[in-house]
Amino acid sequence: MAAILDAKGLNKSFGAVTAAKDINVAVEQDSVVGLIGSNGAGKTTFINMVTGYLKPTSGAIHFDGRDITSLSPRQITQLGICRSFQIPQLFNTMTVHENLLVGVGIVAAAGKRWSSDNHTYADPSKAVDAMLDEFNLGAYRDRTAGLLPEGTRKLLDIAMAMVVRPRILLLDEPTSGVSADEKFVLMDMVMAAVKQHKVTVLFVEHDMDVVERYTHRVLAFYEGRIIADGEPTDVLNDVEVRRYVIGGHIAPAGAASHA
Amino acid sequence: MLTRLLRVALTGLAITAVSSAPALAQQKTSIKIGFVTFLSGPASGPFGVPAKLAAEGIVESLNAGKGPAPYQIKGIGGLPVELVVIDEAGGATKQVSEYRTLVQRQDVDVVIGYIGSGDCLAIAPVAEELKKLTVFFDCGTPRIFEEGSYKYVFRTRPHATMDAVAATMYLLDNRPAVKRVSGINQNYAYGQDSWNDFEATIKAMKPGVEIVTSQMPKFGAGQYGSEISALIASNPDVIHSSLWGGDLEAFMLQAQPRDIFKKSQLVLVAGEPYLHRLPGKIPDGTIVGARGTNGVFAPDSALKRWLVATYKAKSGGLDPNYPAYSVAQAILGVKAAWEKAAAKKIGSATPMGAAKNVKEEMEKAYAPPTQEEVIAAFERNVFDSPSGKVHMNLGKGHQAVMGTAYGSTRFENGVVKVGSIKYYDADRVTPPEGVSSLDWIKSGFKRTK
Amino acid sequence: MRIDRNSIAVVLVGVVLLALGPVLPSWAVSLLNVALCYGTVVLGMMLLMRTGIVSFGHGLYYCLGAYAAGLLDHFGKMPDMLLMVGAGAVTAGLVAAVLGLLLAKYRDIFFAMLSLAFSMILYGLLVKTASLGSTDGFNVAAKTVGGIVIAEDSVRIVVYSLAVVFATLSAFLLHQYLASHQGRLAGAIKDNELRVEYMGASVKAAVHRNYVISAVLAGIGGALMAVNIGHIDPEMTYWPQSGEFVFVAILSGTGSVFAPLGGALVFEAIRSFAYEYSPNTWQMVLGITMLLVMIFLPGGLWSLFTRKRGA
Amino acid sequence: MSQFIAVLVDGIVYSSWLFIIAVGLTLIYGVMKILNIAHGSLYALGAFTSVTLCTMWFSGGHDAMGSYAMLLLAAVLVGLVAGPVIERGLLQFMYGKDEVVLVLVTYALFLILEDLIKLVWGVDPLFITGPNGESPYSLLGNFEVAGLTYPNYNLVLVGVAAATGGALAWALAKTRSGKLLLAVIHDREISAALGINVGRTYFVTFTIGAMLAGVGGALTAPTVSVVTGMGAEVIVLAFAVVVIGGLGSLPGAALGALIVGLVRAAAVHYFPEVELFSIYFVMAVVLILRPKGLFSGAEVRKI
Repeated sequence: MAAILDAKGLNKSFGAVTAAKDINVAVEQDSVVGLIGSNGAGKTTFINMVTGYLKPTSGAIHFDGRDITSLSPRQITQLGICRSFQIPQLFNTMTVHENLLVGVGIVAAAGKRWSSDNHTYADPSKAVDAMLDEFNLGAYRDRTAGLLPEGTRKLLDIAMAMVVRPRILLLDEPTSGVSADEKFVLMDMVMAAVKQHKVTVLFVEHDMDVVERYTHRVLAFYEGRIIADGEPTDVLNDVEVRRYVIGGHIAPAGAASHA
Repeated sequence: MLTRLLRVALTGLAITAVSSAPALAQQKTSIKIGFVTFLSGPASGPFGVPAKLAAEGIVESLNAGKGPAPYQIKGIGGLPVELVVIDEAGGATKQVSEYRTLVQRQDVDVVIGYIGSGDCLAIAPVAEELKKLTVFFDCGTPRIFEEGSYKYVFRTRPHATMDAVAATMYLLDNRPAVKRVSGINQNYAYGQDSWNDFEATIKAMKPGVEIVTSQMPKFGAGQYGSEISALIASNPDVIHSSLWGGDLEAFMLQAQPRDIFKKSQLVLVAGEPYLHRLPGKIPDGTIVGARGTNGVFAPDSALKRWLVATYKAKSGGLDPNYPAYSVAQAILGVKAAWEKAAAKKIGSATPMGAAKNVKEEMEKAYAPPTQEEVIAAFERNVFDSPSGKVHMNLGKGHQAVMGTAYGSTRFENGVVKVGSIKYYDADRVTPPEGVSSLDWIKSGFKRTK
Repeated sequence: MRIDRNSIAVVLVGVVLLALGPVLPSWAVSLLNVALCYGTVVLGMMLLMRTGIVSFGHGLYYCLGAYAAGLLDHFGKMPDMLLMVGAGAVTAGLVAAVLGLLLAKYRDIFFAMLSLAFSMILYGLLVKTASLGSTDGFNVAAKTVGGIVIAEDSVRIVVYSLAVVFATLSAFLLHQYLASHQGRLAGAIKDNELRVEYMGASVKAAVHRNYVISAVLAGIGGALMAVNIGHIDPEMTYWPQSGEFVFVAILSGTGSVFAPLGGALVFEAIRSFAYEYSPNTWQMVLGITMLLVMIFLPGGLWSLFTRKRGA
Repeated sequence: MSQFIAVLVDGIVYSSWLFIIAVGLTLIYGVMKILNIAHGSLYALGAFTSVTLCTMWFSGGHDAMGSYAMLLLAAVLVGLVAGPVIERGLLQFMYGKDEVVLVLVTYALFLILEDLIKLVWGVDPLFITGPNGESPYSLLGNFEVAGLTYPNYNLVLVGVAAATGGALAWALAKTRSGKLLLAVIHDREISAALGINVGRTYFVTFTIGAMLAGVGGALTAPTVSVVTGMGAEVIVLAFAVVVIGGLGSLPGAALGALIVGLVRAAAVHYFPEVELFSIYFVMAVVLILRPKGLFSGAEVRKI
């Protein structure tokens, strides 16, 4: 099976600091990939490069066979790669319903100009309500996004990425700031939605229980490099990974999100 | 609760604002004059407020019946005059709205006002539309009656073309050898017109003069260091300037220490109101004008003495300068027309005994004249003002014509005096009816079409 | 097209205003007329503010609209009111389409300042143009509407009625736009531009589009004002005029398309009465009013009418 | 050649004047993020106060040289009275609001102050003159360059501008309170978290800013006729200067003033026709090429 996402030889440096060093990753369609590593290891840099927020210093990224290295976040989103954020990026003065309606509207207004997939929303408002049900956000439908509890904000942030119908979804620490007992509820919901819409997922996660439970494959980052890549059980038991990643600083469950 | 109160109040305000009707017309017991002049902004000090003080003083004096001959009748036609004063600041758009308010909400009988030429241009057609007698007392642009023809609009001061024409005549009389001419004028319509008129006139009267520089600083700029350097560097024989107000004073304060006037003759076409304010700062021999025979140029008369006394009492001892003379001219112009109309009515009333309804006829004859009658009397009227006789000769009888005068300054005993005054008849300095100012200048000042 | 409560209300207000025209005292009609022209410009300011940007140079389009209308009369000898308003809208829209290419990248105070610079350049150009009367400007009069000659005694009512039609039509269309997918992006951009891009929409294109729309509204307002006042001058693009538009927009609030129209009326009423009853201190009256609104009603006057819903 | 020298001299004198007015504006913006339109009113207040104090000084029959002290006193008075009153009485309730709202707050303040000045001083243009026509403008004599005479007072302007700029730069770089101020300029929230009293910093900054506006007005007073509305004319010019230089940047204000001053002087000497909009043209060009002005740090948003 051909890789849907193929990153080759990615390097990224900020002056003297190297944030990514010779990253080579090929992700297959419908897989769920976990990204682990301590803070500053290069996970978010990787996501930022794939989604166009940062341009790699060298290397290339292909999506579905197409070179997307130099495209803007908007163009990449339109092709079908979408993301969530460590700090939820919401429309804080709008209601939850309106937050999603913006996305539905963008897709509806774009019509067929977007990706090969032809998503249209016949009834935008109903489509949003369906989405709210899917993510169990119905109760918050008319609440102002800026006033939501953190866990709900995380969920809405992910829903906003899903609403534009991506083929690849990148989640940056989806469970940070979410209490321990809610983590699995949240991830179950996300994974169900992902499965239903046949979306390939990459997510950054510090909680190894979450990683182990949901991923097919794990990439371990350390100082900008990928030091291990494989089945979750293999990677999590890797000596280097245990020393540099899991033994290192890993956010305990329930800790607040960190930059 | 508070919110609701506010909301109710606001809605109420909006409704009253839109629906309260002006008081019902009653028996005429006074004449209400809407008076529009600058109360704020740069023109308020030199023109606006002196004009307001003059208007108030004149109205008080007239209401008390203290006007000299031929204006002894109390108020206007025996009715006391009431002033409604409005600020002219804010631009033509706002002034048109305010004018409508004056006429429609305040229900004034006459509007006297407007210093800014743009305001006058904008108001004239509205006056025509609202059919309200409107007298411009100070604005100078010749465009008003050159571009339009109005029934309800009068201007009791001559337009600005004569400033430049008479200035050139005076200059050439005194310094026939001028070759290098320069100017510093504000970059707005009046400054540009004033310079263009002067440039055209001097080129027409003395072919071969060279324009060495024309500086056009922004209105209200305040800092003229660079302009003064540029003027000095161009080594002119003459510096023409229509600067006024704070700009003129700033220019003089900055120019005077820089020895610029030792070589160059300064001509201030609108310099008269500042002479008393700038003792020692105006070089001797500066040519000054007052946009007509106003202020120091006004010939002595009972009317002039009356205006001086009235204005001094109102302003705390200052002599009136040309805005005050302009106001006097406007108010007296209206008074003269009104009383002439009233007299005509009484004069032409059916002789007693000949009419069936003597009482009604008499009442009609002695009722205040209608606006139409006042306008008929105003057109082509000739009346006395503190500056001399005013002829409403141009603009089909709506535009005043007067002579003008220029003189040279002399600093004596701490005051600036004006001597060597020369008077110029209206005919020599004003284009005839139907000819635009610039065309007239370029035609070589022809008297007929 | 969405027919909701507010759309119907806009139409109703328009009808009521039209009906009031012949009934109200003439000064009230003038006041309303000025407020409607002004309000149309402020509708555009509202759209910009909803997008999260503020222009300190919108007088540029107000003035361009007025001069486009004026030149049709002055040089084109086509004093048709519909043509004039159309010319104002098109001229403003075209210039905004070009300048918007540059401005769409700017935000905050920099957007405000660059737009201010553009408006002041137009001011300088007009002041230098003696053939257009320099600072004195020139007079404008509309003589026909759609080719039909206006009878002399009905000019005011026709001008007023057309102002009502254009202002309410603008409000109606803007309301439709704001409720559309494209229009909803305005608020999204104000809240979070990054997310808008990550949802696949171009922030720059949306800002540019909204800027052009607001310029067209300002152009319409300027043309209407030119016909209403009968005179135009470069003061219309001088910075205090642009400042006043921001002032009225803040006074009004951005909650609804009614806010700018109502706010403009309140502003005009306050200003007019302040001129009349406090000729020496009308600026102070305006300044204090504005401070009070900003302190006690940060959402503008419109928040008086919506507060209950939020509670 | 002599004309070129004249452009330089005129330009530098004008730049100095602009810098004195603009530096307070940029300081207040840098620290408080308020683009203070009322800066123009404070400038006017400085000028009017100077006229009053100098007139009192002259009418008291004192030595004319003392009028310079009166100018200084006027600036200090404006700073110490108007600054605190405005900051404590109004602005402190507005912090945290949107930048544009803050601009409008100062615009409202500007309208109020314009009328207040009118109520206190009237609408007549005023200028400083002693019983025998002495003025601080001409007391110091003249100098000559390239055949042009300039009053030495112009050198005072250049000197004060250089001293003000130098003193501020030194204070920011070397003194403790200057460094604290820089911290607040850099990041208000972190500074507050580190225990810097941001409120007090604002208070002091606004007072100094107001004083600088007062200095501008006081130094201008002897050269012009002090007239209502003078603040409005100056404020947009000062905006152009600080925007060209980069809002909140001290060297930016200096460079902006220099550019505007020289461009204007060149326009007056060589192309008087375009003087009216030369400044806005430069402003537009600079903003197009450098969207945040000449001196501005790049901001990176972390996600």
